[in-house]
Amino acid sequence: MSITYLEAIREAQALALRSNPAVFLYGQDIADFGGAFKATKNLAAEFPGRVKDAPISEDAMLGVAIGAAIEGMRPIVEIQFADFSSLAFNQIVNQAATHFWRTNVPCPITVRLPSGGTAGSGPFHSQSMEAIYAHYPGLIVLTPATVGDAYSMLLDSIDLDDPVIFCEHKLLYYHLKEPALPDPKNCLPVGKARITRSGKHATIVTYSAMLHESLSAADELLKDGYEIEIVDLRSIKPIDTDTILGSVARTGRLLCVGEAFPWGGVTAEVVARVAAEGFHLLDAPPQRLNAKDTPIPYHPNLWAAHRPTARAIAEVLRGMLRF
Amino acid sequence: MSITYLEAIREAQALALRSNPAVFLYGQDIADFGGAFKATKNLAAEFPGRVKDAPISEDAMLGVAIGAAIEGMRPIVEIQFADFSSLAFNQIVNQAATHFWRTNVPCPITVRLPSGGTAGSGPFHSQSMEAIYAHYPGLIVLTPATVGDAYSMLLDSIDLDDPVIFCEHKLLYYHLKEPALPDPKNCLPVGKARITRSGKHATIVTYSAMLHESLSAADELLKDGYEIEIVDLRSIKPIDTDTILGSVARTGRLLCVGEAFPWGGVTAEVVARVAAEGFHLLDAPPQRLNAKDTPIPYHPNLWAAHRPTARAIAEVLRGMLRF
Amino acid sequence: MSEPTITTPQLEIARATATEQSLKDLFIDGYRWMLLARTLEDKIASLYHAGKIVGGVYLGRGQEAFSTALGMSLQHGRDIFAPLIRDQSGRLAFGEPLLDATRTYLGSVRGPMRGRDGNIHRGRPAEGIPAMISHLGAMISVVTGMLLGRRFRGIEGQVGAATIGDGGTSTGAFHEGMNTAAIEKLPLVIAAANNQYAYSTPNTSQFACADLADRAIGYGVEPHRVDGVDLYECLRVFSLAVERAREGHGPQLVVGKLLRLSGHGEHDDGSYVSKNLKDSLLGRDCIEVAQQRMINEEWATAVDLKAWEEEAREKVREAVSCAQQEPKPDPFSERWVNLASAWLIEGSSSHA
Amino acid sequence: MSEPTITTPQLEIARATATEQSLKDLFIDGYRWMLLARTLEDKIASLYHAGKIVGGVYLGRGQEAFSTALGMSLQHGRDIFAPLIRDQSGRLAFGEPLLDATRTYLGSVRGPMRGRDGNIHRGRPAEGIPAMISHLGAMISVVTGMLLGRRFRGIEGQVGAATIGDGGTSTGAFHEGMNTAAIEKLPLVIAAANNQYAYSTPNTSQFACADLADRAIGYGVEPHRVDGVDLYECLRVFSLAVERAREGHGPQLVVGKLLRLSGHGEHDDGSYVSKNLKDSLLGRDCIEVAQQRMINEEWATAVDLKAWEEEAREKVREAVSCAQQEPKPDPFSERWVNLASAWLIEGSSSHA
Ligand SMILES: Cc1ncc(C[n+]2csc(CCOP(=O)(O)OP(=O)(O)O)c2C)c(N)n1
Ligand SMILES: Cc1ncc(C[n+]2csc(CCOP(=O)(O)OP(=O)(O)O)c2C)c(N)n1
Ligand SMILES: [Mg+2]
Ligand SMILES: [Mg+2]
Repeated sequence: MSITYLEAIREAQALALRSNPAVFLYGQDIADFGGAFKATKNLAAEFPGRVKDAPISEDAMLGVAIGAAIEGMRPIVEIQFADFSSLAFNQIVNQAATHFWRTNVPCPITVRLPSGGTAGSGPFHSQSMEAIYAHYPGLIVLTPATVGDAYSMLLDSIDLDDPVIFCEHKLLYYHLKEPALPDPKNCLPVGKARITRSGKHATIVTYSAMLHESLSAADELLKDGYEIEIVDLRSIKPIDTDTILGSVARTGRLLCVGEAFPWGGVTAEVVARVAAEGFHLLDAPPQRLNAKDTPIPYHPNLWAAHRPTARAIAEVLRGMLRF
Repeated sequence: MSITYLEAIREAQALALRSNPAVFLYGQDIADFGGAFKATKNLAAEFPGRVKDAPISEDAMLGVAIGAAIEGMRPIVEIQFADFSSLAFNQIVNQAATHFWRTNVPCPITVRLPSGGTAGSGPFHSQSMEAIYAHYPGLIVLTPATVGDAYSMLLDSIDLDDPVIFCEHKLLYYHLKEPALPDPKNCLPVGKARITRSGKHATIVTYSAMLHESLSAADELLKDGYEIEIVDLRSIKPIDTDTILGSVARTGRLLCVGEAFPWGGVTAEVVARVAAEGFHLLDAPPQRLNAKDTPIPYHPNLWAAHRPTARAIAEVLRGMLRF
Repeated sequence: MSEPTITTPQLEIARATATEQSLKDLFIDGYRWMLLARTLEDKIASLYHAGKIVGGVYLGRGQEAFSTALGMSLQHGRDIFAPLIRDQSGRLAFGEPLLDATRTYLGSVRGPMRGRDGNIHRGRPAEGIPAMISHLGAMISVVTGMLLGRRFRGIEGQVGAATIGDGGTSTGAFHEGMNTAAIEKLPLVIAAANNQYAYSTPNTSQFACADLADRAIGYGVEPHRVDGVDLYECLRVFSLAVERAREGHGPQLVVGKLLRLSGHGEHDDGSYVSKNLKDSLLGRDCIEVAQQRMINEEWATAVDLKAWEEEAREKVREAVSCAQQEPKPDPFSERWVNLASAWLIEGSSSHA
Repeated sequence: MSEPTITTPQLEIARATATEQSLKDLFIDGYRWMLLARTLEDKIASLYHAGKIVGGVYLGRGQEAFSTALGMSLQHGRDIFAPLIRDQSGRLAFGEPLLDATRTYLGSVRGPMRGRDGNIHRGRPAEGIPAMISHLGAMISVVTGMLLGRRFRGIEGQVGAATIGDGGTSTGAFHEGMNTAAIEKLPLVIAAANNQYAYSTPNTSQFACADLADRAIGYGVEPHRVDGVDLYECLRVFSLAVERAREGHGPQLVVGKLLRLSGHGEHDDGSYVSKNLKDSLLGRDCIEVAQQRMINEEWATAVDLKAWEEEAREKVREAVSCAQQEPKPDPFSERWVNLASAWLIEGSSSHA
């Protein structure tokens, strides 16, 4: 018995539908078809009328979700690919994100964004938009990297009274497996990072699919005798600065790894925080590793060179450890 | 005789229309009416047919500009307020930004974004979106803080073969004045920062309206005997890291000030770069000052507390200099 | 503060059973809402020009009949009314307290937006008045979602109305919102006030169809056309449209033709508005048209009109002076809390 | 590689002066483009299932008549053709080299997108074929802008066509783009292929109007309706629409009714497509319908048909084998340059 990251997402939605009558799902092709990635497979049959197909109208999809949330519902919106959320951008950052601040009426929506690169998907089906949304006040932005987190954090998202941007990584959907789902009661709460691997020579702060590249890189460095500590952010807004600083205090070295474009983004925010708040903890310059500053290439040869990989991470780490 | 920041923008557009038949202007209410801020006043009469009113269709406005650019034109689009560019977001980041990379055909558009806060304007007429656009590969993002820069950098934008996001600050439109316009030939090129004020005790890196708050703060600190160096970024994508590092090398202290929301953004990018590339130059933790992490408030009492001010900058500086 | 008495709509007007009496009452109530809105907005305008208003001022002059009729056709506490910038009179007719307006215009912290957002953005979503964002068209799908939410909760027979201008119909949000409501066959009424201009931009630069109501058929939506200057016609058409929506016939698009009788905002003199239009039937002042009808029909005397004017002035005076005496927002007592899940707000001050 | 001979459109077909001869020639050319596209796509599909294709595969099966007729009604080197994912045959008929397709599908660095973007996104904007982005609806305003750009440059009489699906009509971009083109009265032809589904979503969840062509009137756009399975009808209607656009009558909306004869992509078996629709007139295969007409009209013999099939197979074989032998993109020789102003690319490696 084992369960994938994608199945965890499906199970979380099933549980939410089962336990909370205010929950409904809205998205393109999610009803009978079960969604482009099958994240809602069979749910329309199990919960008739509560899993709704939407027209190709991302702006209206979000407006509808926001309106329903104002009326006390808890919609989960699936955007077919994160990249298409560019068309729902206005409703997300200007309507959903400001609603509670402006009116005191909460806007509990969960926006599922199938995110990140996969081979052959190209510039418009590969984007990681977490930093875009995290810039705006009023949104919570989650980036689960494990099967258990995909499950418990999606359940948390649905329970939260604020709009949550839930960035799922498509590369993890099918191949990432765990023996069973965790009991949500035993899971870390939203807003807490996890020390996935402890070490003493350097800290990698990362999230989503890059956690797994980082773990491989750490394996690699262990052969050279270096123990790398790895912090999985889990939530990028809010960021758990305390856990990061605690780790850097132990290791004195920080590499922040993200899959998004290099200008701005999570790695800049994390490095800037550590530089400002943990300057004295650092024994070497904090470093960043991001994707290259071009659109995400379609051909796998180019794509593999565009994103950070275990090998690239290991190389930067070696450079830092020589410092 | 004196000329305002807004007039400089108008004059740059007039000169471009005069000297390059490929230039045209497109935006809401910009023709006979001359634009919500009068940045195109009289231009429709002087250049008949080349200053066009657009319907309230920001997505199509950008699509039209991109199409015309593909055909060899050099459109300048005025978005009535930067905040409404959320509706043109997809065309900007996915169509314009990727076009040259994908097809080898350049996309020379200039998108003018009247940006930043003014008293009483509230959450939807006050935003600073530069960091959002800078995150995406393929865009150039400019943030002029002076009358001369507004003029020469807008002329540069129109000449560049790439899409430029031109962030004008509304607070500077009417009150910022210089005796005359510079000769563009004598101006700093795009991509270069300017040391607006030299000093030796700390460096402030800033841009746009915050340059002026920073200058006032520096005046304030001079009374205490501190000489603050101020770097005006001018261009936030690309960022002139060399000039920043050169300044930090002289002062050993960095404060980065921006008006945008605190998560991510220019201040994170600058601090992260300096921490990574100029760690050894720093005598104290690099600091950031941004707006508060809420939507921009409408009431002037709240607004004045939401954005960084000279007083707040001076306070942070004093803290840093005590270090 | 006493408001005009009838605040719930009287749908009878559109029915064969309508009596002269109820019709007259309804019309008079409508007129008094229009008058109250006009009086308020005249006052706000003069306060604006005296530098006493926080933020911009955008008025509904000339659009009171259209907006009022919509507000009166809906039931406060039951239906949804999503106003835009020209809907002061619709807000009042629907049931928004007059003080909500003066408090936000004058910057009282007791206004519904507490100084965080301003004037025309004010709303009370929990009471069926969503708080508009500036981005035109964006409220249509929100009202659609509110109606869908109610349907999920088993509530039927409640109508949601969203207003839009001629310019706003060019937004993608208008298209997506109306289409989605039509697919779901929701009781949405879209009130499109074609006041001939979007800011300075005339219809000819905004669309190329003969009549905006021609859009309806392409969405499977029922079209209605009305003389937006005539309160009587507006009441008739809106009560019909609301009734059609309530009875399950899906979205209704009501297009009113009229003219904005001021600048886009009080900073704008509207000098670009064509003289031909001003002199045309569209350029009539709906308040005067309503007065004329009441006089002609002998529903009111010149003395009544004077009394109602005095009454409106008095209410406005009261609401303005109340708001003026109230405290302004204070950045130190403001909590700066932007999440309902307050424990997730980052406490660290060094990056804020 | 020799392609079928006639690549420029013959507008005469819509005119009273059309002779049986030209009509026959045109039809046969159209058929051969359809056949070439179908043959190519069958090959690409089998390569996909053999794991030989880089990225996804989305086919135009069942839509060749509609797409081809549009491509043939336009003039390569003069007009603009903005295809979407089901327009392989329109691309060929318009004049896109067959090798552009095989090179992108097979990952050759010599394809027009050089490995940077894939398959259906390929284009040659400088030759009148914009390179689509995935976001549906987004190309309509781009083609509008290209036409506006040409008008600015004094070029008239050139037409731009953009294709869209039934699902794509729900996007705000479709609305804003068509409306803008109508305001500017530009020679834009929008070819909407209503293949009854958007991915798995049927028309009933996409719109509530009776016919998508009913949208046209609300934009001041001329509507055309056509049986999208019938090449003859498609040629007639598209040549008329293109001619109307070319002659200054503004945007044209051509809605074709047809059925997608495969899954949404080759990863999808399309099992949700209703059997009723498959068995209806919409479910006919346009290739067979065209063959039948040629046989009936005695425009071609069974021998001709066989020869054309062999010819198409040979061309596809050639183009596939050529592309297969070409080098793949190499990350080390790739310049990773995303700006035309290359000197503005940040050189610093530490943050990249
Ligand atoms: C999407 C968007 N773009 C631009 C604006 C700026 N703007 C505010 S009101 C207005 C004109 C609106 O015209 P119309 O919809 O006809 O309404 P009216 O003001 O005439 O009532 C514009 C362009 C906006 N609010 N939203
Ligand atoms: C704005 C946007 N949202 C979602 C998608 C994902 N998507 C790709 S194709 C497709 C279905 C398109 O249906 P239709 O427009 O009818 O074209 P067809 O595939 O039937 O030719 C969807 C939803 C997209 N490409 N763009
Ligand atoms: Mg208007
Ligand atoms: Mg379709």
